[in-house]
Amino acid sequence: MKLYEYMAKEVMAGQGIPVPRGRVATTPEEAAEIASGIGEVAIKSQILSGGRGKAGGIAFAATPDEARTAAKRLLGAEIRGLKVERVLVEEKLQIDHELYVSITVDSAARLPLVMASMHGGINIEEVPEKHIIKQHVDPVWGLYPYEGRQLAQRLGLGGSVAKQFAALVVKLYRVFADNEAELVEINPLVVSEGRLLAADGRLNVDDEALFRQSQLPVVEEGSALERDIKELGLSFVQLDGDIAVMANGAGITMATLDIISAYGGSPANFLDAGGGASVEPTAKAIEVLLRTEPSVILINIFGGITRCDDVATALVQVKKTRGIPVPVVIRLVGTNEEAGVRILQENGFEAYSSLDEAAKKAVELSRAGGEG
Amino acid sequence: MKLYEYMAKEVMAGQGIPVPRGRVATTPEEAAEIASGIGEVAIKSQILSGGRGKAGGIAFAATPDEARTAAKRLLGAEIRGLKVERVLVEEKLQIDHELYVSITVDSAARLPLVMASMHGGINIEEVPEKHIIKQHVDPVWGLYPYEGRQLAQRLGLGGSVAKQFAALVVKLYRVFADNEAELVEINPLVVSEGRLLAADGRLNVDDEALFRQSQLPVVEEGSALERDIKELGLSFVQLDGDIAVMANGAGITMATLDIISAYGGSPANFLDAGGGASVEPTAKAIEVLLRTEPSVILINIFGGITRCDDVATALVQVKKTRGIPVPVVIRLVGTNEEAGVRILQENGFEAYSSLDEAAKKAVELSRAGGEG
Amino acid sequence: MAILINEKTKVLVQGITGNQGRFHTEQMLAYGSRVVAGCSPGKGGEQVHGIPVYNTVEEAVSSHGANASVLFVPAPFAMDAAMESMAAGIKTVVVISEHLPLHDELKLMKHAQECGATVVGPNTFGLISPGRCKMGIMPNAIYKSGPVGIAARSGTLSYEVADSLTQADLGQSTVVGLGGDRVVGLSFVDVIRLFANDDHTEALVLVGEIGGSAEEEAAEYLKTIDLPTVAYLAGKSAPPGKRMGHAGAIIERGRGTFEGKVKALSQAGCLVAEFPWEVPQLVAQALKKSK
Amino acid sequence: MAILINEKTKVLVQGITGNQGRFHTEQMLAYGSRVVAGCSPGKGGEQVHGIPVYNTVEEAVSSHGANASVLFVPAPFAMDAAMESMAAGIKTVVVISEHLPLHDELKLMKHAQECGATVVGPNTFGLISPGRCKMGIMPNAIYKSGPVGIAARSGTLSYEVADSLTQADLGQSTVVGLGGDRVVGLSFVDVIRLFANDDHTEALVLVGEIGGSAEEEAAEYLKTIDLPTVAYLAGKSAPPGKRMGHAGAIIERGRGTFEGKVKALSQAGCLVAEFPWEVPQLVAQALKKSK
Repeated sequence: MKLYEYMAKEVMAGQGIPVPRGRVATTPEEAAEIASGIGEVAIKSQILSGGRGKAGGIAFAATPDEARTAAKRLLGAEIRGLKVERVLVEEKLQIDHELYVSITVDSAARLPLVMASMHGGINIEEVPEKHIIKQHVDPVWGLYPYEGRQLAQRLGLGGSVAKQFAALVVKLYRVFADNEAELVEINPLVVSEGRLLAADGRLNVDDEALFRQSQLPVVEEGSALERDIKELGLSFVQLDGDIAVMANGAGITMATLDIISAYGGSPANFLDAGGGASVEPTAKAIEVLLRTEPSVILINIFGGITRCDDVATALVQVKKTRGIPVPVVIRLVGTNEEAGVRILQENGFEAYSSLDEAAKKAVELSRAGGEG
Repeated sequence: MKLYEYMAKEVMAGQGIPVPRGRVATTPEEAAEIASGIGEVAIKSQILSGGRGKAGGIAFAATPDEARTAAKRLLGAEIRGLKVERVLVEEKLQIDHELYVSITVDSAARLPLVMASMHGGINIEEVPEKHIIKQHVDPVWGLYPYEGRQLAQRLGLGGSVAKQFAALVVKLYRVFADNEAELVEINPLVVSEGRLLAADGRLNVDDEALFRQSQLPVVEEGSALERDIKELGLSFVQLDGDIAVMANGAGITMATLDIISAYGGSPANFLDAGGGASVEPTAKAIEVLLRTEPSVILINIFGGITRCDDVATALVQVKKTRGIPVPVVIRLVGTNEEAGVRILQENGFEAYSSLDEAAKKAVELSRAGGEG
Repeated sequence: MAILINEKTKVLVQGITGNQGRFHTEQMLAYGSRVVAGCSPGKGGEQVHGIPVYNTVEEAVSSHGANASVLFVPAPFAMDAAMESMAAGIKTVVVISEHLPLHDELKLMKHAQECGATVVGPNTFGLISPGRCKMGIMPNAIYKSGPVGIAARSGTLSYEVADSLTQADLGQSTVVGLGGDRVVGLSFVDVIRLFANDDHTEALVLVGEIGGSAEEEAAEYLKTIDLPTVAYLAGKSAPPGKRMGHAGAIIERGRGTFEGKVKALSQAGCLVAEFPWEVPQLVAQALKKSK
Repeated sequence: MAILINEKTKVLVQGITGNQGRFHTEQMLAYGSRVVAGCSPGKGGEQVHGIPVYNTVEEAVSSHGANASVLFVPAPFAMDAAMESMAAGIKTVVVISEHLPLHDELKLMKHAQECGATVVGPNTFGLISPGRCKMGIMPNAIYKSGPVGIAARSGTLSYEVADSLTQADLGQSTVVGLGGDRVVGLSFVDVIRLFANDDHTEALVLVGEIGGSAEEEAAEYLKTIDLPTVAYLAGKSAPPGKRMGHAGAIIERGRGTFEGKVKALSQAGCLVAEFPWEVPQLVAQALKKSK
């Protein structure tokens, strides 16, 4: 779960990390009022995407009137394809230097990783490797103040800013650990008149830990369809094409999409029905496919724990109860394959045993559908 | 810092440990009111001492009226030498079984230690060793649920009580770790109609950690004199005798008391003036000695970092500014010994170099003072 | 002719009394795995398919000498269960459970390292040394003993590949599921190292996917050894920034792309299949070439 | 002719720019200790008595090969400083600082164990190998090189004992201050083991006190070795339940009493002095007997 900038900064401030003075606003009036208490302000669109500045999502205002006007322009606008519902109104900082600091998980080392750079303000991917300081952290001991001081030293910081940086990175690690984050990032981390402040903030929380991170605000992402389906416990991603795809397992589902694409087709979604699903959940998954309004449905089942007869039964059930208005191509092999194929045939479905052929057929049907 | 039972239980309950329903009362009326909301109650004197039951510090009441009467009797009374200022009024439990559980620090192993026994309700020292289950805990990893289950298993618990115990001991470890305790103890831990509850609770917090345990209530212990002196940053314990003692270092101070006792004297206090104290702190420490109204003062200085001339100067300063109405015996050796001895002699003090002789002299003077 | 587990492995099933635990215990027994005990707190004394159940792993180990554990324990309790098995001295811990919190996984791997234990998973289909021992949820019917080692990030896709190899009479030494999460106990490199030291493994199949850098690291390592390797990678058509089922399968800020992985593996001399059904012929080709 | 530190020890002073750090650095230099560097975050580049100061221990170690560290760091920061020195590879860490939180001490000792480092203290006067190296706050004048090892729980009392030994011409191999806290890095047993393996230590003096069980454990261990030992214990007249200055010096629920300790040590063949000034004659007696 990704938090909005203003939420991330709130969590950081709660841990003692300095952030610019400011507040979130949902109306131009509110923005003007906040600005009147601050002076010169930045007005920042709250969307779950980077690159807001370049896309015109950040404005500056010297007076409350200007703040009102800028907020009016931003609120409701679409920035990078996302609708702006809130703006963060905060003091405009004098920026003397921009640093970068983040903590994420290094899968290869299986350890938390602190990255810091004297070159902040741009995407870290654009900073040359030699300008990035990296430091693994022991996930049980956490990050100690001396490690913060070492990082400051390695960055080449001195004096009060070094001290502030060392203290800040210790606090940032606490934000990372306490909220079970996948990523915390401050970019830019600015030096403003001798003070170090988080001018921007990202906090992405591990979805699997949300059940015990109830102190966090809830942010919903994805399309309405994706969110609905998430509630069913299915793993679903909406795509742009017209061939609805369901398979049992993340890897095979991805592979199925790849094969469709290789044959010139275009998948409508990623839907992993999971391994070992019984009739009811499978039927629900098929109903989900229909909601994407595809021209064809491709179901790819390699039955291991999943039983082919269960999948066939589910498909027949959906057909009988609500009807399936588009052609269905189903590849069905493995456990109870014979029973499954029989059920399909008895109900007017054709079953494939070759994934290759099934995929080709689905692409062919989608072209026909597109033309018809 | 020791917390009162009701405070300890509050902290435990905050961590999810079940405790009996109840509240603390400072007046008989309050006690009656609390009882009226509960039914049959226990009324427990809140003092920082064990053995309250045997000393008559716990009463039972079936009605609010009885609760009022019992609270009236207990409030203001002295139990085990301590004045009762509050009583805890809580539901009287049906006790089916009494267990014991505590977490403390094992100095020898340098690890937290969980102790548990099926024989609770009495002082753990009276429980035979073979009936006590012990388990060290890794201070960095903490206590894991499986370790709680192992403890339950080793205690011979089964069914729901085993489950409750395993969960409880994990929570108790969190109380221990989060509050930086020296000791947490539940005795008895009772089984009441299938439920496990903390019928009593102790929580002693490490004094050195109080600066960062600001969520805890503040409990003051010791005599008014001890508390005053604690604020001066001195290590002081009031004793029953008449020879006031000051030395520089905990070990040598204890040894000085021992030597006085061996020669038949009786020390008035333990006062460690610390190593390396300069004139002002030493003068303050000497003034503290006068507050115990002793018949003699014995000062024992082995000057290492502590400079003998500083101690002599401090003594002379106290004599001049406020007067010292009792004889002072001072043993002074080590750094700047000559200068110190000269200052003493110039101001009418006799300096000893032998601790043996100084202690004998102090005891002799105390006898003379006692007789005079 | 196998890595990590074999006919001598004495298997403990943690979470044996749950639905998944019961079902897969039956399947593992049917396959011939030596399942010696189960563990389910509070269910000690029961039996599942004739296998005795204990409250603690400690007891299961001391009573039956279990030396490997497979976990069917719900995510919030899985880390604790894995810690318990390692504390009891078990050195091979297969965590089938999915949805483990990331920070639990980090601590778990740290503990495994301290204990000198191997964690397979989490979020894995397990591992199987065909004809010898199965610890996992893969179908019993599709494997056959032979010279091909398989390491896979995803389950069903590896079944597809294993089945096609078996159909082509290319048996497997061991098939290892690394797990689909960001942090897993075994990397491709770890598994390749084990296969490289196994006298009976003559060729290797890597079933990878987008996200992370496990394939790139594998490619680096493959350059240093002499083991014919074929790879199939899923996720070529996946959009960046979207999590494709597996927590590990996400292309972040230009890292972990399909193209990058294919390039790295190809440069290391690895044959990369475009379709899963091409794997057997590439394995045969690689085996021939190396002889 | 010494344990733990000697003339080759390269000493780092952590917290060198504070009052205590400055004063004792001067004293240690005057004694002849090889103080090579100091560390004080934010003070890097300064000098104290001619000794260069660094921001991090890492730099001090890489620039000067410091291999032992002595800490004069305020309690809230002391654990971090000790962790830093161990992370930088220092294996002997002397924590003079007092008032460390107990739970910090527990974690610190765990870390020391993981690093294979020896922590002396916290709340210790340090240690000295007379004529070779001093890392601590004890007076320079009272020691003399010789065959008697001293391990003490309290500072000034050990000065009293060391001074009386020196007066009696009984020099010391090393004098170790264990520290007055409940949890310290070295126990009597640890130090006795070191002395027992030191060819030049011929007799041992333990300066103990009430509280804890360190003396009782020492007694058990003394039974297994052959080293003449004399003990003096403070706290005979202390009331139970009161903390006598040291956090460790408290008689709790009948444990850690003076009588129990005297009994255990006497049964182990240790001579127990009633007064501190009796120690030299008992040492002489023990040495004579053992020859």
